[in-house]
Amino acid sequence: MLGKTIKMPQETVFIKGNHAIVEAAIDAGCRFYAGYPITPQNEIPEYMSKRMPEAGGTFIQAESELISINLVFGAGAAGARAMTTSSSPGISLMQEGISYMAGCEVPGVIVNIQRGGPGLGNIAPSQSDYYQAVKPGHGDFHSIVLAPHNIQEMYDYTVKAFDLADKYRIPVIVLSDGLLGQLMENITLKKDQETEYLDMPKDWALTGAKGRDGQRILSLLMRPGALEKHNEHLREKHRTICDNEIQYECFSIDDDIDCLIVAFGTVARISKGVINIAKDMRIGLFRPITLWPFPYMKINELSKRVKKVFVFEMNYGQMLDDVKIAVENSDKIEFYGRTGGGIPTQEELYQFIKARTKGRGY
Amino acid sequence: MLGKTIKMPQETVFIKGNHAIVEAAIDAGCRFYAGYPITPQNEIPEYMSKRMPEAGGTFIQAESELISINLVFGAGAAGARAMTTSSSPGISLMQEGISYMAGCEVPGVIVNIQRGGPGLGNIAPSQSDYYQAVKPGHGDFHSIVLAPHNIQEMYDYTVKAFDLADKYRIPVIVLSDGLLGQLMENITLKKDQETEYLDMPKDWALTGAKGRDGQRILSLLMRPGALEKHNEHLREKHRTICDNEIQYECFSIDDDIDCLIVAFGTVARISKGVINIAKDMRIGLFRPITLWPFPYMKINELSKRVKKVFVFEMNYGQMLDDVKIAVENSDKIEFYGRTGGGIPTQEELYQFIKARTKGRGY
Amino acid sequence: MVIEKIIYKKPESLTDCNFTYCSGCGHSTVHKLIAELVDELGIREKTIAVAPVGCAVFAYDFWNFDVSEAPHGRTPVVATAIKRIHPDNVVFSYQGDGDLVSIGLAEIMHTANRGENISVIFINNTNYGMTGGQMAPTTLLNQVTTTSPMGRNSKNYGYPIKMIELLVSLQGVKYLERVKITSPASILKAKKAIKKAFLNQINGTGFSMVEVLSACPESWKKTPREAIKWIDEEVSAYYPVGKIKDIE
Amino acid sequence: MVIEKIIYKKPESLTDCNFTYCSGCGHSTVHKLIAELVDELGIREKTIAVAPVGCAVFAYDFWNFDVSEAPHGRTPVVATAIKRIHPDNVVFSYQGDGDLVSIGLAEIMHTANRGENISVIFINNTNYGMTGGQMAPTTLLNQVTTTSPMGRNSKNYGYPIKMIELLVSLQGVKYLERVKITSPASILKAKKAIKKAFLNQINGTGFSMVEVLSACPESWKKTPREAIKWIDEEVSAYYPVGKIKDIE
Amino acid sequence: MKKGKIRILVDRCKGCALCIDECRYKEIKMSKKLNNHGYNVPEFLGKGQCTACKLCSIICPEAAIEIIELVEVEQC
Amino acid sequence: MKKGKIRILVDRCKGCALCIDECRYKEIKMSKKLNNHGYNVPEFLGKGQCTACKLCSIICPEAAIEIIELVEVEQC
Amino acid sequence: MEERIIIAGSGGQGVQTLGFLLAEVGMSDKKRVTWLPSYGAEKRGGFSFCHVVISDQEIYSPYIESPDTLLLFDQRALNTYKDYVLNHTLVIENSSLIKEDTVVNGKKVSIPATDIANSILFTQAANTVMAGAYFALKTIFHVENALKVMRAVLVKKSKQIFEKNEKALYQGFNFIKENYQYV
Amino acid sequence: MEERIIIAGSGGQGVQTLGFLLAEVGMSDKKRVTWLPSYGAEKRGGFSFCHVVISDQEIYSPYIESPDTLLLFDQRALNTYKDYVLNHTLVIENSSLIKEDTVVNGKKVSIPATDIANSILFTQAANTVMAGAYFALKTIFHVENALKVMRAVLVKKSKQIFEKNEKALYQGFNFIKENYQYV
Ligand SMILES: Cc1ncc(C[n+]2csc(CCOP(=O)(O)OP(=O)(O)O)c2C)c(N)n1
Ligand SMILES: Cc1ncc(C[n+]2csc(CCOP(=O)(O)OP(=O)(O)O)c2C)c(N)n1
Ligand code: SF4
Ligand code: SF4
Ligand code: SF4
Ligand code: SF4
Ligand code: SF4
Ligand code: SF4
Ligand SMILES: [Mg+2]
Ligand SMILES: [Mg+2]
Repeated sequence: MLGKTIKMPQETVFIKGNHAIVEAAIDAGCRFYAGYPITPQNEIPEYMSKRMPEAGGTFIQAESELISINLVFGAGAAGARAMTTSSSPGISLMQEGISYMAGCEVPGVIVNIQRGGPGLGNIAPSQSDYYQAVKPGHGDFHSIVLAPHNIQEMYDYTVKAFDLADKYRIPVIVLSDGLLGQLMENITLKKDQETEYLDMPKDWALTGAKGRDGQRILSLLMRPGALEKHNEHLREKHRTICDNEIQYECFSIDDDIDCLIVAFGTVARISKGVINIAKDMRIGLFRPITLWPFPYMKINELSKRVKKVFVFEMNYGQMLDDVKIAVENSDKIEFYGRTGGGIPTQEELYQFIKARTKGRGY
Repeated sequence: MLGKTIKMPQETVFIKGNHAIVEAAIDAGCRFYAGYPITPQNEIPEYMSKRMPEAGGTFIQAESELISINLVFGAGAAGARAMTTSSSPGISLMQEGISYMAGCEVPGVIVNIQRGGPGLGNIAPSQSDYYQAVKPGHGDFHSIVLAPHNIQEMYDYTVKAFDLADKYRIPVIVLSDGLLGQLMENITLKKDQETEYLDMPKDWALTGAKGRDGQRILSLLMRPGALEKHNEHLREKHRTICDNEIQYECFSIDDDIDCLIVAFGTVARISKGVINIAKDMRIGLFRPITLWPFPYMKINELSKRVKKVFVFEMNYGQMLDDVKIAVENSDKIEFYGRTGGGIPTQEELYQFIKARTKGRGY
Repeated sequence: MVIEKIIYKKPESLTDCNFTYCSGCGHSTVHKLIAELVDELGIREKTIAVAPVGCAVFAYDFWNFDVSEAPHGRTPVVATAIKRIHPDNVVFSYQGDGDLVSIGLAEIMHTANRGENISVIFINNTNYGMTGGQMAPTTLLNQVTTTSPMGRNSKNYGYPIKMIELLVSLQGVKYLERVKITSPASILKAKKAIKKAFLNQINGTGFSMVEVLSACPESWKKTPREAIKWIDEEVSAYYPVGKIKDIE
Repeated sequence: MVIEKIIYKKPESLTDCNFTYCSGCGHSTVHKLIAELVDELGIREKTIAVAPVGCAVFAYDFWNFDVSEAPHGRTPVVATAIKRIHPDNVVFSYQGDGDLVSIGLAEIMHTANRGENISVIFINNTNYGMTGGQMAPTTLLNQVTTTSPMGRNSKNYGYPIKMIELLVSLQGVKYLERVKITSPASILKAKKAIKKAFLNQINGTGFSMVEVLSACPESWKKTPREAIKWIDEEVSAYYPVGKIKDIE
Repeated sequence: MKKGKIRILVDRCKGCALCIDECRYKEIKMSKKLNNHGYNVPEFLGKGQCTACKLCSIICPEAAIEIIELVEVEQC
Repeated sequence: MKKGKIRILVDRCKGCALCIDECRYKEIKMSKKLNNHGYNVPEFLGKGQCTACKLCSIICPEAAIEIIELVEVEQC
Repeated sequence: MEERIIIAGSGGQGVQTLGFLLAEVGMSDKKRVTWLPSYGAEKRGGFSFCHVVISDQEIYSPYIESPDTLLLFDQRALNTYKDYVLNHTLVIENSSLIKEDTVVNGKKVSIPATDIANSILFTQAANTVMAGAYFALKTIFHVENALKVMRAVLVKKSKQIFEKNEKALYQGFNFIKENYQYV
Repeated sequence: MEERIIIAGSGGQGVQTLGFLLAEVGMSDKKRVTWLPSYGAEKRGGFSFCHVVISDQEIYSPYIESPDTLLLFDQRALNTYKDYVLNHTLVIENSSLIKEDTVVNGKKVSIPATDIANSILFTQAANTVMAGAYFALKTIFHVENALKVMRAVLVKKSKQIFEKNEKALYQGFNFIKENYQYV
């Protein structure tokens, strides 16, 4: 079978992004997976159908994305580490369920291998689900959103997603795309690693009321003020996460850069290539890894040191909103986006920077 | 029956917000409605079940929100003016369908009588679906979002929603809330009014290929570059809408205001009351009526003239993102939000302004 | 000497919170029966219920065992996952007819078809009680509701769905019975049916569902007595009670 | 003298675009049959099809009459609305087994139960063709797919759903027939069944569905010939062909 | 015939009156009392005819009726 | 017995070979030709045995076979 | 003139109907009016309230935090709203169902509305009794106006019901006139 | 060293397999490697391509816009990618299926890969013939290395298939050595 993982010496493997997600989940102690086919993430349920039974866990091929997300809700409520995966239209169908998970504080991991939209769109890579990941469905809530940019990170951040989900009792979204899902690359697996929060006791989980009163997983709070109080609790949690969990990468950012690129995921990777070829310009890349919580402060700080802030995305400017919030001076911001599955090339980004800086790199 | 509309002299009626939506739809020529019960919008399908057959149209009680939105998709594709209504969790379930409508350029009206979330939340009024209305589901698209703040506008902007939907072949969301849905107020109906675009020819609609080749309603564009081209077309349309359709109200904004309140819907109404009692301060209210397209420029301009910009919402700061984008100087912005169904009172908003301006109103 | 022996009292598996359902509501009766059974089977410490969105969403206030919420209609899906994670617990979904037959139709059918080893208690009161008495797929022909002001007509809304008859052909389904709760005798039968659904699960037999024809005096605009009479005369005429499938 | 009379050629209701389905794919055959029928009934100018998400999403490239897309599984819902708006047109949904039996199960059942006057052409190829051959609710027991590498087992995934048998009890449903397309004779029968579904709609009879057992040589990893044989020997053994319901 | 009596948990009762219909000895009757939730509640008459047959408690939706059997025991 | 011939629309054909099995007169045979889409296509042999029975076109998924009846007419 | 009224009690006591009546009376007087019910839970005997604003000018917030008038039907209503009472607030309480009165501010008036309604053998009319009391206390509207509105609505249903309500209205009105001098 | 390769043709021609082989050869040489397939449509005989990058350093963009090498299997592939050819690009084209060659830039090499494969009675091996040509032209890898990788994979399946592929590989290799001097 093409795209089959190849084991390499020294615990490294040549592996497809979608397969790395599977291995990560299993290594992180996930023993419950539910998913429904959709390109370009089909390798995940396919490979899971083999790997999960081997690992002694439950694989359910859900009959829809609604069933997927609600299986994850139930498994999470029962205390298990659970995951589902899909791609853009399927993720839209999960919006109600994700809001319930957030409201009920049920942990779980949702992987989105984004494709072109709107509607059925196409199956090419895209980043146009930034909005629905970061500014989510009904109610005041947030999921933690992690954006890997290579296959090693597809693995690492999927592992981390489970830890964060349990630590904060929150849904965690791994926001990837079709390119990273399909790409094969060498990575290092950390087989059977102990994740930090794997053995965290979950007294809130439903396991049967042994020696105690019954307990509940719920989000309905009808008594006056009760829901607001609950939301304040959620907000406190959100603040803690903002204080502690922001992650990003600074690439080639030194004291005398003129331009800053802000990009995540696949486009961040391509942007590194741009910096690599743009020897004539002093450009740094700021790559948010957590899209929520978003590193506003760091971007704000960096933006003051440069003449231009370039935002590159595979959409029409969704993260752009957050960069605008972070950057005080909107005149500095230049946006370039490809959409509908278009992948920006190093060359076109390079030319764009050149054009917007009169060739001087700023 | 309580809450029944009372006819008044001079074409005015004392009417419930939810009923005004129904009358507006019928007056705007909507002859297809599908909806599923959910509090606090139940009066809409209930009243529709009576009014729509009277008007000779189709009322379908959908068996779910997925069915609702897809019935609207089908009716819209067939060239009809069609509407569905729901409240927050139900709207989350429509995210895929709305993305399809946008992708396929099928017009239609979606009314959201928002309630508290996340999850099941409660049935009290809320504005915490701003995100999913304005920064929507998968793919690069926008719906036009209209935010009425009284019952007259519930009527007027529902009528307008149908016009905008047809004019631009786009989904239009009327973003209201449980308070406005339940509230009764005197308004003027414009019975059987001619809406501007009611008779607009719809050659793109599916009516049978009489004397022509078959035509398609679709959003799948697999050929390389085709989806990106389509998205560029959508973006052009978005730009036209941004240029032509922004609506807002300036209330009590004169040359020497010190503070600007930015608020929409119910909270804007309460903010007017605040201004009314805050005789000791010079405050104006800017009320976006179109939440998408958002009046960034106007807010930017006004913000330069004041010392403080207060953003008030019934959520934890969702429109706040857009105000931050609009306002250059983030230090000016002060946010106060109630959530989970909490309604801010005039008094608490007044006190908040006072506290943040050391009692001076700025 | 005469001593007083209490031979019936409120079951242990009920909390001290009074039911908040309307007077004469069938949910109360079924909640009570379930609590009695959980006591009798001694499974309070391993029972996990999944409450629906519907009037019975408040079930978690009343049962003193573990209860999860579920998004509207997804109730059996949440129950499936919990059971798969805790196969030794007793997991049941409790669902109204809006939840189970309308928005959750796909979910119940797929759960049944997968033959999940859970019990489903299905409360059919022929309308959406919680949202104010709208028409459901189970509403009888000509029944007036807030969204069928002229009575349900088959031309626009089809015929009331008989869920049990629909599920019967699925091989994964092991036990189906329809009961009513209009008299002490029928209540005892209902209890027996629910017990069987629980025992099936405990014995690993597989998917079991009991449909309870249940009064909603509030939406029906009837007194509790009239409501019960209407079930005996009209509702159970369309939805015949009895055991429809039983595979050991 | 001998003159040449063309007695069969590509129907007018097909565009000049070649089918892009795999060699031996059942979708091609059924597309062709539908186009022939639309020609024969003279309804090209009033036919509106709703294409599914699935391999047949591309149907709109091939039929020269109006076609709408629909979100995955919501196909009959879109068809319902179109029919309600244009009651004099001929509206049909065309759906795969993933679309109709899996994600769209609630939609097809509610549409059928409402007795919508549309025709449904249901292409059962026992897997998700478009996404690469995963297991569907219709996949046969022991059938190997990309998500059932050891073959489908009933313990975890239940039994293949017989859609026709499931719909038969709904009163709103007027006509149900299962056909195959493995030989000229069976193809002619299939054509007759689809014609009947169209005529039922034209005559206002109501909801009609034809299930076509259809080859997916690509996912089955079979040649077209082997695929047809497998349908004759295995698939139709589980899914018996024939008219199951016919109410005038 | 067993002898018994019942105790109505007044604040659980919702006055549905179903228990009244069920008692063939007419040992339960609607009273004029309102409970804390505003429901008109029935009362047990205690005419001595109650057989602890439980029918009233079985029909009671609210689990609001306790059944007490009065057991004659030898004094010792 | 009618007489006929067929015309294979080579670029619609996908070489599934089902038509070959169907012709009881073996008038169709796989050729060595590849069409523009790379499919190996069959050819009509024209042995004069074709009866225009249409079976090949009925089984053809691609609507790639045209059937032509050869009708004898009186010269006039 | 702006009159902001909160009415509170339990489902079934006629709280919403009373609010609606006041709104209609306001309208019949060509005022602007808003009526905001609580919704969703009252049918289960739960807490029920509504906010009515009657005004000469545009009504900004239909949601009331500082009521001019509070009409309280039972103990729970009083407990919930006692902190809303400001110095200028008029509190009309149904003393039949309110036993512990902890309200300190405002102008307070007690009327045994349920008992009065029972005395005319029409328990459901407690709300009309309260209405009568309101019209006796707040002179912005004429009680006759209210009667006209009630007639228009109720007579359609049943003359008898209208007459009972009329009686209840006047008994409430007169109770105040007789027992409270300062009005 | 960074070698960026695009391979293109139609589903069924072994485009993905060839890319995968090159990636494996790169890895066996301890390089960093990325392999990016096209996905979704190729099984329907559609357009098929893949991007392979082999490098000593971190690979930034796995998506290739300026290929070092283009391996083109048929006319459609050539038409699609002709504008990607830069001066330094090596184009290897399957002349059995490419008739109109409009490529102007780059270094171009033609090999009748399908015909060669047919000649050893194994049409499917056209991709291995192309591989042989590639190894003859780009000296960063040894053809023996490729053989080793192929053996590891194919021998498991069938010795015969491996041997046919070995033959195809060398025929491709030798065709270049014999026909192109400048290599
Ligand atoms: C997605 C979604 N849609 C709609 C609702 C509103 N809703 C709440 S309960 C209910 C119906 C309840 O009816 P049923 O299941 O029959 O329960 P009953 O109250 O009759 O016991 C509905 C439609 C919701 N909460 N979520
Ligand atoms: C919401 C959503 N989920 C999943 C998909 C991916 N998807 C596309 S086609 C398909 C299944 C097609 O199977 P079937 O309906 O049997 O049609 P076939 O291709 O077999 O004819 C799926 C799951 C999608 N496009 N949208
Ligand atoms: S509305 Fe009906 S189902 Fe709900 S609590 Fe009341 S009687 Fe019971
Ligand atoms: S994958 Fe299967 S269903 Fe899809 S086109 Fe190919 S043969 Fe037909
Ligand atoms: S136990 Fe039996 S006899 Fe006694 S009160 Fe109840 S119903 Fe009557
Ligand atoms: S049956 Fe129970 S709830 Fe009903 S009146 Fe009797 S005691 Fe009260
Ligand atoms: S028409 Fe009949 S006889 Fe002629 S080629 Fe076709 S199958 Fe053979
Ligand atoms: S049946 Fe049609 S597609 Fe198949 S080989 Fe014959 S002509 Fe070609
Ligand atoms: Mg119900
Ligand atoms: Mg299929």
